[in-house]
Amino acid sequence: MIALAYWVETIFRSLGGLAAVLLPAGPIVYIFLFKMMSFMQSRLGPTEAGPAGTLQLIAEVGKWIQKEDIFPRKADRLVFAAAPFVVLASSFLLVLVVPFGPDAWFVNLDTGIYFALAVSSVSVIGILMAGWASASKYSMLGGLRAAGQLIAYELPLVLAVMGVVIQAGTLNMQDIVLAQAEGEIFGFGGIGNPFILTQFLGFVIFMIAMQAELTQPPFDMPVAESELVTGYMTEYSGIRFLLFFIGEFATAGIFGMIASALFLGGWWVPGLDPDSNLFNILGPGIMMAKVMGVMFLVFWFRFTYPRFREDQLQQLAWKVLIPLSLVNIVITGILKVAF
Amino acid sequence: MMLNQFLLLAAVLFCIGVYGVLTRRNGVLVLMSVELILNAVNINLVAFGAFRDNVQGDVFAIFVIAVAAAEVGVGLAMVLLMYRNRKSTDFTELDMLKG
Amino acid sequence: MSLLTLAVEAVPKESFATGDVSWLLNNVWLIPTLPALSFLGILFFGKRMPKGGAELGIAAVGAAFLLAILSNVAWMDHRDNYSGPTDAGAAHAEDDHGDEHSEDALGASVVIDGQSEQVELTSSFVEEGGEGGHAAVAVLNERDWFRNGGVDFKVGTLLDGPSVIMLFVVTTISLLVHIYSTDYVAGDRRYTHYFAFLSLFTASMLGYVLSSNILQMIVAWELVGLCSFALIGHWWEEKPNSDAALKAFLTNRVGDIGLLVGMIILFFSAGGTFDIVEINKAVINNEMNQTAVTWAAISLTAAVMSKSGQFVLHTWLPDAMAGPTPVSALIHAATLVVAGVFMIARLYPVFYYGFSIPGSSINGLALIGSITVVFGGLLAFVQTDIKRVLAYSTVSQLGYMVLALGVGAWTAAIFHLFTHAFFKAGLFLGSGSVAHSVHSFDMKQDMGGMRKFMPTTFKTFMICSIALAGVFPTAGFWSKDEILVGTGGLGVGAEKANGNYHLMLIMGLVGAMLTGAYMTRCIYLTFFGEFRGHGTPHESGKRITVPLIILSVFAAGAGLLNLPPGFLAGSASSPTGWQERFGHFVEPSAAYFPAISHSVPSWWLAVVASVMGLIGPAIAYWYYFIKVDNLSKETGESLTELPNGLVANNKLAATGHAFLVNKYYLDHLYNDVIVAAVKGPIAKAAYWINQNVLDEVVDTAGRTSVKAGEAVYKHVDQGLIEGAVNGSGILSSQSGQGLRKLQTGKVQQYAALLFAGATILAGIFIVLI
Amino acid sequence: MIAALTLAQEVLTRSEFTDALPQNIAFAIIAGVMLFSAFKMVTTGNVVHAALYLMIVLAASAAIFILLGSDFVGATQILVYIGAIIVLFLFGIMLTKAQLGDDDSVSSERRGMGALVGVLLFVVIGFALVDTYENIEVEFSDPEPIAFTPTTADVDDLPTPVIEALGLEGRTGEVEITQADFDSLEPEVQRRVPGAEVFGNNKQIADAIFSDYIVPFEATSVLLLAALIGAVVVARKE
Repeated sequence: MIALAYWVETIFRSLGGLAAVLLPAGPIVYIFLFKMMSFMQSRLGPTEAGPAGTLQLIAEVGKWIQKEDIFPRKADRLVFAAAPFVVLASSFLLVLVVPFGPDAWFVNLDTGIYFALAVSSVSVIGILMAGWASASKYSMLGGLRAAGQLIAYELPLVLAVMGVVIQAGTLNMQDIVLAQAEGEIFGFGGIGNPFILTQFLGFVIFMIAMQAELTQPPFDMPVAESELVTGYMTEYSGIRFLLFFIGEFATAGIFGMIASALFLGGWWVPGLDPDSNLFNILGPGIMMAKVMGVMFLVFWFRFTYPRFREDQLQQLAWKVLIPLSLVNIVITGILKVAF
Repeated sequence: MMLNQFLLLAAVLFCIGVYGVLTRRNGVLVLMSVELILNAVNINLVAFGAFRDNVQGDVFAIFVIAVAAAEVGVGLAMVLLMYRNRKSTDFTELDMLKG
Repeated sequence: MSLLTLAVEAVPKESFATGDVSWLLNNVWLIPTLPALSFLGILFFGKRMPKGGAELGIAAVGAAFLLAILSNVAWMDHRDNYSGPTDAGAAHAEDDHGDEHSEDALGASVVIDGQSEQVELTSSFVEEGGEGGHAAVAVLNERDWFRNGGVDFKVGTLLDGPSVIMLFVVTTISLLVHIYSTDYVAGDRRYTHYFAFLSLFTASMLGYVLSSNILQMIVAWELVGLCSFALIGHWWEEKPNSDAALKAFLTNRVGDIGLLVGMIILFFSAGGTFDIVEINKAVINNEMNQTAVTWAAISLTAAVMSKSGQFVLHTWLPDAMAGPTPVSALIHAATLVVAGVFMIARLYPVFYYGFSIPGSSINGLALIGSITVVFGGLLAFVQTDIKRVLAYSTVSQLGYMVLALGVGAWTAAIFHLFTHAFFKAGLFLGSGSVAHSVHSFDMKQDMGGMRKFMPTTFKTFMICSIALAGVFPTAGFWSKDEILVGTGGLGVGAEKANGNYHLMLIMGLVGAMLTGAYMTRCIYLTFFGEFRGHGTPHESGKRITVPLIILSVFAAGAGLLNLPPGFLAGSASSPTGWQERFGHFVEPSAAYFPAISHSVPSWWLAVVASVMGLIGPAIAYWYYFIKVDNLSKETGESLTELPNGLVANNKLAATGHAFLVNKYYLDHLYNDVIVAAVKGPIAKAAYWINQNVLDEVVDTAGRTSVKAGEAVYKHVDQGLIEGAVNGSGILSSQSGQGLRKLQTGKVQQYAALLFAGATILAGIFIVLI
Repeated sequence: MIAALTLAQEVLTRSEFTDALPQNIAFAIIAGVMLFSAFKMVTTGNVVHAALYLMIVLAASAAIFILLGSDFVGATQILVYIGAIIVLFLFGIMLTKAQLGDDDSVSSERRGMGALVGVLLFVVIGFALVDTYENIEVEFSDPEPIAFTPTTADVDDLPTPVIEALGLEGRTGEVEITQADFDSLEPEVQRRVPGAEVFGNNKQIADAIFSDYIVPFEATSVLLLAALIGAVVVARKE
């Protein structure tokens, strides 16, 4: 590695963080929200702007930016204005701990995944702020629903990760990836141990909880268009709505990164030495491919299932996912001690 | 870094918390001020832990955080009960003990 | 690897006897774990199983039973053939361990290696034991549970003679009770719940007998109590049942105070260890304060009295009959009530030296035991409920065990526990079989002549009763005889090894007489005469009779396991002979046990005991089978007693009878005297003091002040300038108003004053220092 | 102006500030934000604003924890306080009355008394602190001490950086790694050596909680359960 001055390195890492948050959001929206959804619903999707509608995204962004930034008259202006940034801040904090290669990380925190799970809950505050400050009943209801849902699914999310943490024996994301690269499945080390194989239950719970955390259908009660007119975002327009939108899909991308780092081996692919410098170059690309894979699953579910009722949604979290993840932890613990 | 800068920061925070507890009329706000006080204590614990180079401070800070969570849960439940019974969360109205 | 490697690892594992200790003996934790798992399984999935969870319970207990048998076999082999390295190192290793962990004041550097939990402490204690000189090796397996304040809390299994035999007894009885229950409580609305608790009961008792430290013992002890509470109150919708459950639970709590106090004394005086072996060694090596040991023994005796139903705290036991009969069998034969006896056996050195058992002629344990023998037996005569007869019989028999332990006949006590388990379980299950068919437990109203309807039950009940009465050569004869011999009261020379417990011998003999008599009465009322109930009783099904047959076989033959020396051919204590086989099998190593003395059996004592044991039945036979029976035939009714017998004619006898019927008025003592004393007189006394003393004081003060006021008015007020008086009045009024403002009732103002006061005090403190 | 700059320069060149300048700058920013928010929290007339200011205070103290090297406490602070307690507060406020705009009735008239007590308290505490802990430096030791037990390992299983640093290229079979070998490695590589164990903040806290403080830990969990039940009982509608 080339040794860089501390501040140069810091600037590079900061720019990298910005890129890691914002770059995946565009392809995710275009590929999945525009094209895949259209395909699944036997539509064409955008075709006019650019080849196969690739520039549609740019057009949309331009449209949102030039629209008027409206504040409702009775709104609490400061909180109303700050809310989208709080949501976005959560995404930026989340990406900090994700590793993209043996040396390509932003912050190599020892608390890694624990920190990520902690800051992921910050977005709840932003949503509650938005819901309250809009001075609208729909927004308020949406905000409260969102908060209730996020709290309920935070638990299975954390507990599902526990299995991985127990198996890897560390909270550090970089070490979790290395543990997968150097791991063995009951003595067979040919393909390492991507934790999706030994933690499949954890992976499934993580994916469901993640879907709910992202308020993607079928868990989109908080923004249910038909009932709440997009919930806490009702009163937002222009650039602030865009920020919420970016926040939503950027967070989706980052959760995809975390999922792939925890369960799919992160920047590493079986068969290559995890210490090779090659991964510093290839790592981000490999991550991106895995993120797209995870995102495909998320959006596949999004387009396939109808919305849950509020009580069904809470029941799924408290009565199914949490007990299951506890069982998963117990089994993992026993196996960890036994082997 | 000096130890005292953390301790004094915590002291200021503590005093602000005390001011809040003494002057706020709304029950929820009093609870929040109590959280300030607990947080000041946590800063002290962690600072002393760093100063003495061990993790005991961290451990007790974690216990304090857990206890604070319990305290808020029960406290808010009581405020909610008060609101339900008196349609108000004003602490100054709770003066049935006056002489 | 860790910064600080634990000392456990530093001790090479090879120095412990792991090599030729059988795998099973090192892993006996499996035996309690199986029923514990089945408890969870039944709890969560029982209702969805085809047989409501019973099959899971039976399977788990059955597997535990097989493992228990295998471990008994392994133990025999181990006991006779162990030749590995002897102990020594083990205890020291643990000591080092403790020292190594001496706390760093800042606590930063003590780091436990992640691997250390997997390090297994295995050690064996080998000492020369018994007369034969064979090695007696206890197998100890311990692991760290947690540590706090420099004290290690461990979990583990201590496997030696008494625990291995208890494994056999508990699993056998429990398995039979499980099978029996599938018929007995079939169709019950809490069928699944019943089997779940049966499993937990078994698991706790198995865990109890395997405990390697007293803390674990307490936990298991309380678990046993909890399960008994749940099972006695199984039909809690009826008030008496839930009352009985509460009574059992609360009476046991009384003893638990003693248990906790005793255990705490032991913990501290043994130098901060919970380990049973360590504590026993400390007592034996005279490392503990004698007074502390005595007090520990007294406190623990209180626990034994409540748990094992010894006299004055036995009252809950007959009430506990409210539970389903199989539960009673389990409680009385193998689990709850023997827990106390087992605790004495386990911590025997504490009692042995605490009560100075060797060489004295009376001590607390022996006295309580002997009183219980007689008084429990007497109570059995006046019961009409068949289960209550058996319950008081249990009380009496438990008295024998405590008596035996009290006079130093350790082996005899364990042997009696062993044999009693079988015949008492058989009797309870038999009574349940009868009751199942007549739907009542009342011998006088709903039974009689049952031998015609239930031949199998009758035969097994008879065999078990004979065993209980101690008739040669059934199990009860051998164990009871050994206890009586152990009192040493009539022996000479070497036979007096355990002191001169004359009184206990006499009480024991009286108890033997009573036992036969009340069982005769019970059998007559139940099985002879004419049927007095309703409907047509019929023999119970196979699931009930087969356990009865098995138990009666044990009841008849179990005594042969421990024939006294010189009875048949073969050398004493030889591993190949029959004599003292049981004692050889169960007696623990001398390393943590006092040397158990064996009294030489005397032939004529056996004869005296047998005669005594037959006099009682003979009188009862004459009364019931001849007098009552004849009268019944004359009158044509099925009588249960002579209409103008002793009780009706003799005032003294009537008084005695009433005394017995009212259970020595103990319940009255507890409910009416103690509770009422608190309720009535003490409250009245307090009221009187309040009225007469306090009021008087206040009144006097008031009158005095009135007088003083008058005087002041006369002499001062009139003499002073009115303006000054008015001024002072206004002043005090205003100061009162001013002070009143402090009492705003506003919490925050109080808080402000609190903070301000604390701050000022802290400021003064800082300035001064 | 010049005097102010001179003063600033003088303050900034004092050794206790220059020793850890970035940390001190960070501390100043965090402390400033924290105290401002705390002050606003106890004075604002809007309950929701107060909760949000409290969130900023708590986030700032999480930053202080991380500054002090206690990552784990910082993350716990965020997870519990911001993720749960603040959300609970906001829920509580919004369920009772979530007024928009200021509400003057949230503070009582006795502000002078409160301020007096607060200032008095600060004077006493501050005096005691300055008196006792003057000029005491917080020194940070290695945050992640690495323990090592000499082992043998198969070269094929060793990570590449270890092989390179120990010069084992081309070797096969078992090699012995000694303490001297270990000491010659960079910390980044040391943690990858078989037989090495990193004792980071997390591990130390975990060890402390689950050995020396297991009883307080269990007591805390019982307390949480009791609080959970208590809260449900108190707040439940009949």
